[in-house]
Amino acid sequence: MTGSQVKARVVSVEPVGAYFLITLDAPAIAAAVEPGQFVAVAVGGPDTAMLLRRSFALYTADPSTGRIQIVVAEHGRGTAWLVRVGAGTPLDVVGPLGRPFTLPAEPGTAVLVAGGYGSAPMFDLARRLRAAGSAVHIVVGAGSADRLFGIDEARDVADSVAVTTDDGSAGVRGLVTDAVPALLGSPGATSVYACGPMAMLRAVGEMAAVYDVPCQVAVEESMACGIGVCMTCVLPVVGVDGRSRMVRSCVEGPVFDAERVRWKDVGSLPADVVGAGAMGAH
Amino acid sequence: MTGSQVKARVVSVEPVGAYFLITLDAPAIAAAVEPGQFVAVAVGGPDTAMLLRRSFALYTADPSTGRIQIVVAEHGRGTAWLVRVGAGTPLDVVGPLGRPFTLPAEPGTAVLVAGGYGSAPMFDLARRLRAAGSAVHIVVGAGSADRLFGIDEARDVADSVAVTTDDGSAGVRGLVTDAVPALLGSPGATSVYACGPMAMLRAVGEMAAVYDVPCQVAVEESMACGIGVCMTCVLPVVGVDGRSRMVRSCVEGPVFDAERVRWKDVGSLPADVVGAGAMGAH
Amino acid sequence: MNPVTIHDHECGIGEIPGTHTHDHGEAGQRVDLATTLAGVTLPNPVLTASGCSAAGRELAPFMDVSDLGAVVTKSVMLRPRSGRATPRMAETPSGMLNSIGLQGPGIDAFLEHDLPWLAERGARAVVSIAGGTVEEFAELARRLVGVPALVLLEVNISCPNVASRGQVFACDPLAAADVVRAVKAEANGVPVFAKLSPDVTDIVAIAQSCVDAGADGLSMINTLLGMLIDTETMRPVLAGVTGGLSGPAIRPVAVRCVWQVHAALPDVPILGMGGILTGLDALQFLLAGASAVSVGTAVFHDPSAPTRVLSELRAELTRRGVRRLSDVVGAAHREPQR
Amino acid sequence: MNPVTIHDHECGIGEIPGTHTHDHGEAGQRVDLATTLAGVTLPNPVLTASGCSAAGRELAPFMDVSDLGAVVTKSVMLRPRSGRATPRMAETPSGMLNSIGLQGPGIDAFLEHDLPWLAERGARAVVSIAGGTVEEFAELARRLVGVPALVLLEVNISCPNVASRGQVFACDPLAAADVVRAVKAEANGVPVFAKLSPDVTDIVAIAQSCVDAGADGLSMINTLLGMLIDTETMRPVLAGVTGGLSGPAIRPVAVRCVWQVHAALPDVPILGMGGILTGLDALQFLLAGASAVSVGTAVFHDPSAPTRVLSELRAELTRRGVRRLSDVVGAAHREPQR
Ligand SMILES: Cc1cc2nc3c(=O)[nH]c(=O)nc-3n(C[C@H](O)[C@H](O)[C@H](O)COP(=O)(O)OP(=O)(O)OC[C@H]3O[C@@H](n4cnc5c(N)ncnc54)[C@H](O)[C@@H]3O)c2cc1C
Ligand SMILES: Cc1cc2nc3c(=O)[nH]c(=O)nc-3n(C[C@H](O)[C@H](O)[C@H](O)COP(=O)(O)OP(=O)(O)OC[C@H]3O[C@@H](n4cnc5c(N)ncnc54)[C@H](O)[C@@H]3O)c2cc1C
Ligand SMILES: Cc1cc2nc3c(=O)[nH]c(=O)nc-3n(C[C@H](O)[C@H](O)[C@H](O)COP(=O)(O)O)c2cc1C
Ligand SMILES: Cc1cc2nc3c(=O)[nH]c(=O)nc-3n(C[C@H](O)[C@H](O)[C@H](O)COP(=O)(O)O)c2cc1C
Ligand code: FES
Ligand code: FES
Repeated sequence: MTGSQVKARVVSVEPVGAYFLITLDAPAIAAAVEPGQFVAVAVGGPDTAMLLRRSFALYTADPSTGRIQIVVAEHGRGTAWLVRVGAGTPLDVVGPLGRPFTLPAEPGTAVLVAGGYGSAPMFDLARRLRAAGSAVHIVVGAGSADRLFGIDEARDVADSVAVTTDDGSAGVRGLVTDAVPALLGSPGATSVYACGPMAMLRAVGEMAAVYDVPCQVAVEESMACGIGVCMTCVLPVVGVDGRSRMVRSCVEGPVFDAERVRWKDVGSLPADVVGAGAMGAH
Repeated sequence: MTGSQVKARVVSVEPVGAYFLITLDAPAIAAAVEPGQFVAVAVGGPDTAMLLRRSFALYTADPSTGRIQIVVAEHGRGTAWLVRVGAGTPLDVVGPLGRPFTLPAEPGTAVLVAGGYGSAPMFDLARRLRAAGSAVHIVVGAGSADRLFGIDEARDVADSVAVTTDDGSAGVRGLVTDAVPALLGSPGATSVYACGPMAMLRAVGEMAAVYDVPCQVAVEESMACGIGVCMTCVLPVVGVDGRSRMVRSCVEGPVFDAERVRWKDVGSLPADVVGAGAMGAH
Repeated sequence: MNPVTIHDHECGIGEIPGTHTHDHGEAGQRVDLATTLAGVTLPNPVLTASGCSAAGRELAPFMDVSDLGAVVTKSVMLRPRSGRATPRMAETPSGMLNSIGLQGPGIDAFLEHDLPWLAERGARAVVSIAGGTVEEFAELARRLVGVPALVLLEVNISCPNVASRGQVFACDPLAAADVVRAVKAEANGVPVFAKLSPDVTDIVAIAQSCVDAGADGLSMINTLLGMLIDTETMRPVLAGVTGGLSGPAIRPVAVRCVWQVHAALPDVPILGMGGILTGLDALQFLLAGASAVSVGTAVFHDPSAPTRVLSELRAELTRRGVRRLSDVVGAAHREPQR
Repeated sequence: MNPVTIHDHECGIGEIPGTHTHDHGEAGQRVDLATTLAGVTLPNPVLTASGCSAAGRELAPFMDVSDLGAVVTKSVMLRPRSGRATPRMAETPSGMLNSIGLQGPGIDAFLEHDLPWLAERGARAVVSIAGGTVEEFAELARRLVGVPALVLLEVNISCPNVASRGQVFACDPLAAADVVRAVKAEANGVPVFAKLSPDVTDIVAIAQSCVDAGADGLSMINTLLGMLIDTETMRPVLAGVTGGLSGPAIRPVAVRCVWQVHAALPDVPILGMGGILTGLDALQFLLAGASAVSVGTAVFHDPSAPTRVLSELRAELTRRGVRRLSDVVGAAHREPQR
């Protein structure tokens, strides 16, 4: 599950709408990626005050060229550095990390829901689903048109593509989740995959539950290590034994079955989580 | 004395032997430089872990183009960053700082002694001395030929140039100080100026004292602020009243009369320094 | 849920109206930055830090020091002091160590040369005093009360106590209280702030002890004791062996100290410091409970840091629609309104 | 005279033969890195740090953990523990804050799943134990003694003492001694190291107290208490409000603690840690008096940090012509030979 650590040369950094598409030379990583996995990138260069790696979902990974691509939104200091890094710079990258999306045992109809840069892992997933015989419907939403990533590619890899924006600057005005129930209901979706903000994942998961369709979500929790040693990236997840645990999203996720995530308890400590009782004492 | 703080665009960084010649666009600084003054440069870029500025003697300052130049030896982390900075990068530079060399009241014969990148401030000084009617003899020494800076230019601005290297790879094999006594003695030097390592400054100062020639030296103490507020850059200097004080080399130097510096006490706290008695108590 | 609300920015889903405070408020009215420290009103809450701006004069090329809340002068002692041998400083990750040893001209020269310069410019001076004995502190207070420019006394109790085998006053609640009491007895109404060291097991206990002894407020934090070893010479880098660690590296410790003391003593004004580089850093201290802040080591990185921090703070508060500085002081202790 | 000898490099004037140690020694013979901690000989002095490498298994893709001096496992408690709510971490300048709350599977699962994995690989385990009462610590020691892989017990006394209204054991010499004594009584010859907190007025006093109670050695330092306030939400970032500060930011404090304790108790072995990122950082701790080091937060920055630090350390010692590791341990306390 845990990947290798490489010095990946930056091939290019290209603005794509509000995002930056970063292409890296990383054969060891490109060789073994499955959709939903991510990389952890050291930022800031030598003598930086930024100690922690930043995580990014893998958008593409091509074993033949040895290249990988990530889609980066400039957010804080680390991404500000990353989107300005010059071609040729060696980046310290660890990956591929995390549990990927799993394909259904039987072909069927898959609905892929993505918010903002959350579409990054969806294209490869769509291709694999189609290769395995599933029909694929993609819903992509964002705040505005410049925050939609890969609409054209979505059309290539999916049977249908629905687009929403909050401000109506592209596709239908509204939330990405507005477009989901229709897809779940009528043609009879057999699986749902979602990547995007937590609130969206939760909403999609709840919809899928209503229609009784299995739903996998890729969550995005703050991660200090990305490799499972620090315990910072946890969220409460129900195990197969029915008991809830604080589970590491970097190694046991980032992909979870939506129905197992205790959405409303994320960011709190439910009393029935295994070991919560031991917290009271000290 | 204390200069201005500017965002100086990097015009170019060129390797020159073992050094790097860095040219900056800094009109506010270029307007007012005197030889021996320095600049303090913030290093490491945004989110760097390096908090303190690095100091560099001004090599050239051209009020007409608004450009200044410094000669940088790669030493530790800060200079490693600086010599790799891309053209166009805005550097935060404070300067000109410090007390410059003072020209003699009367024209005479000046001997300029430089070690390594210590030659940087000497060319402008030589020009000004000659413009004021003095004869100028330059002695430049370094460990090896690649650490001699500006020999050709020295020939342009001086009446004579002597070159030494430790390894004999250029000029005479030996220490720069080997070449000094001859110049002090026979033609009757009337002033000595030196810039380079502390051991060299001390040796030159002692030779000048033997020949009773006034000698100014530009010292290089570790500086946290460069503007006189932190008290880190001090050395024991005898004042006009004959009493020694721990004196800030950033604002009261870096140029000092050699005879006033208590060379053998640099790095210690002589008991007769003003206020040393108060240290014992706590 | 997450520490940062990136999700809201990325695709607008689940966005809660009004959470994007940083996009609004540009048109907000000007925030009133005036702050009060134990009855002393300062035009704004950004001060220099003792020992990091000398007595203000060297900052003149970079700012008008009267624009600052006040200038906190380098701790002055009775007699002139040479300070320690060099090296006196070393850079560390996001910080620095110093071991100056309180070099200074002594109170006479300070009164003759330094304070008048500040007074002439209409600047406010917080004078930091340091002594090796309780009596020295008292004597310094006596000499200072009534001089122009002085608005507040900061008592640097983070210096070694001669009577107590060099243990630092600030590390002992009783010794700290003795100094505060003695200074307070001489202060004649000038507010007295005790400057605390973070190198203690229980900073709240020291704070309480100083307040009980009459301190009108608390400055915190002084530097942390640290050291660096030169791996080439295999010896300590600093001539003084250990030194004080300052700069952004210590900011989380400083914010925690302010938070703890404000939680325990909410009515005691705090001058907060430790690693402030930006207006947002200053805001952290205010939110934790400081009524004003000192900008120290940042001056070495950027000589115009104090005024830059001030204008950044003004902009940030304006963006948030804050009207009065006092509205944010200690606000992180309160449950959010929304 | 200067903290750095750049002059010598720049023009070779005044160069003293033999001072350029860093240019020689490339051809030096291989340094013997073996180190002894209270009778336990480790093949080299580079260990992981408790809580920063789980129980070693996750490092397998990046190194062979048996190459390390030892793996220090995350502090284990008697019962499974959920840890705190998120956010549990925040980045700070050259450091980070964490407030995990000792999440872990409890001693049963640890003995069943974690230690055997290390034992199978021939790795040495330093097991860190934590409890809320003295009896819990003793019980953990009882459970651990004699299990394969275990070479040393590290007692994490930086956790809150249930009996003492949450005050941390490590901040009270008596409570710290009680824990050490109880663990020692069960340890049956396994060396016991007490892990100290830097958040105390006098770390030497705590160290002395632990040694008097039977500690065979000391691990230092644990994290410093810090906090961060989110200037957008105006609330503490961490769900636990305060957290532990680690990383290079705290290195000068850690080196100082090791230095002070080694100066006072030169015969007590020290496992040093706090902000080690490179081999030279590790060397600083050895020179200050540590016989071995733990690499903690650096693993988050670079998962191969422990083995990288080890090879960098080997190279640096070789370059200096050092034959045996013990030659540099505490060397910064001795006047240089030359
Ligand atoms: C599994 C995973 C996949 C991700 N995929 C992508 C992607 O494909 N494209 C993309 O643009 N971003 C992605 N992110 C989010 C990305 O990691 C953050 O935007 C980035 O860490 C922010 O760093 P910063 O230095 O700019 O922000 P700062 O706010 O300065 O970061 C400070 C600290 O907070 C953490 N942090 C801040 N925001 C987030 C966040 N949203 N999620 C997790 N940690 C955060 C940082 O990692 C850092 O440790 C992903 C995150 C995770 C966990
Ligand atoms: C007045 C003055 C003029 C100088 N002129 C020049 C010049 O023209 N060309 C040039 O190459 N160098 C010059 N130096 C030296 C230059 O400042 C140092 O080489 C540089 O600071 C080293 O920084 P670093 O980050 O590479 O080294 P590091 O060792 O990583 O620096 C760590 C800290 O030590 C300080 N430091 C290290 N070496 C020196 C040193 N030799 N002098 C002062 N501080 C030091 C740094 O400023 C920094 O604060 C001058 C120094 C002074 C004080
Ligand atoms: C070089 C230097 C000298 C200092 N001198 C004093 C002093 O004389 N008196 C004092 O109370 N604090 C002194 N301090 C501590 C600062 O005032 C401040 O409390 C500390 O540095 C933390 O703030 P900062 O991180 O913003 O610098 C000094 C700090 C530095 C770096
Ligand atoms: C995320 C995290 C978890 C930690 N957990 C523990 C722990 O369980 N037990 C312990 O003794 N120390 C724990 N520590 C402290 C480290 O072992 C170490 O003492 C400290 O972080 C300083 O070293 P560093 O700067 O190399 O990380 C933890 C540190 C971090 C960052
Ligand atoms: S990020 Fe460290 S355990 Fe998941
Ligand atoms: S460098 Fe700060 S006073 Fe000279």
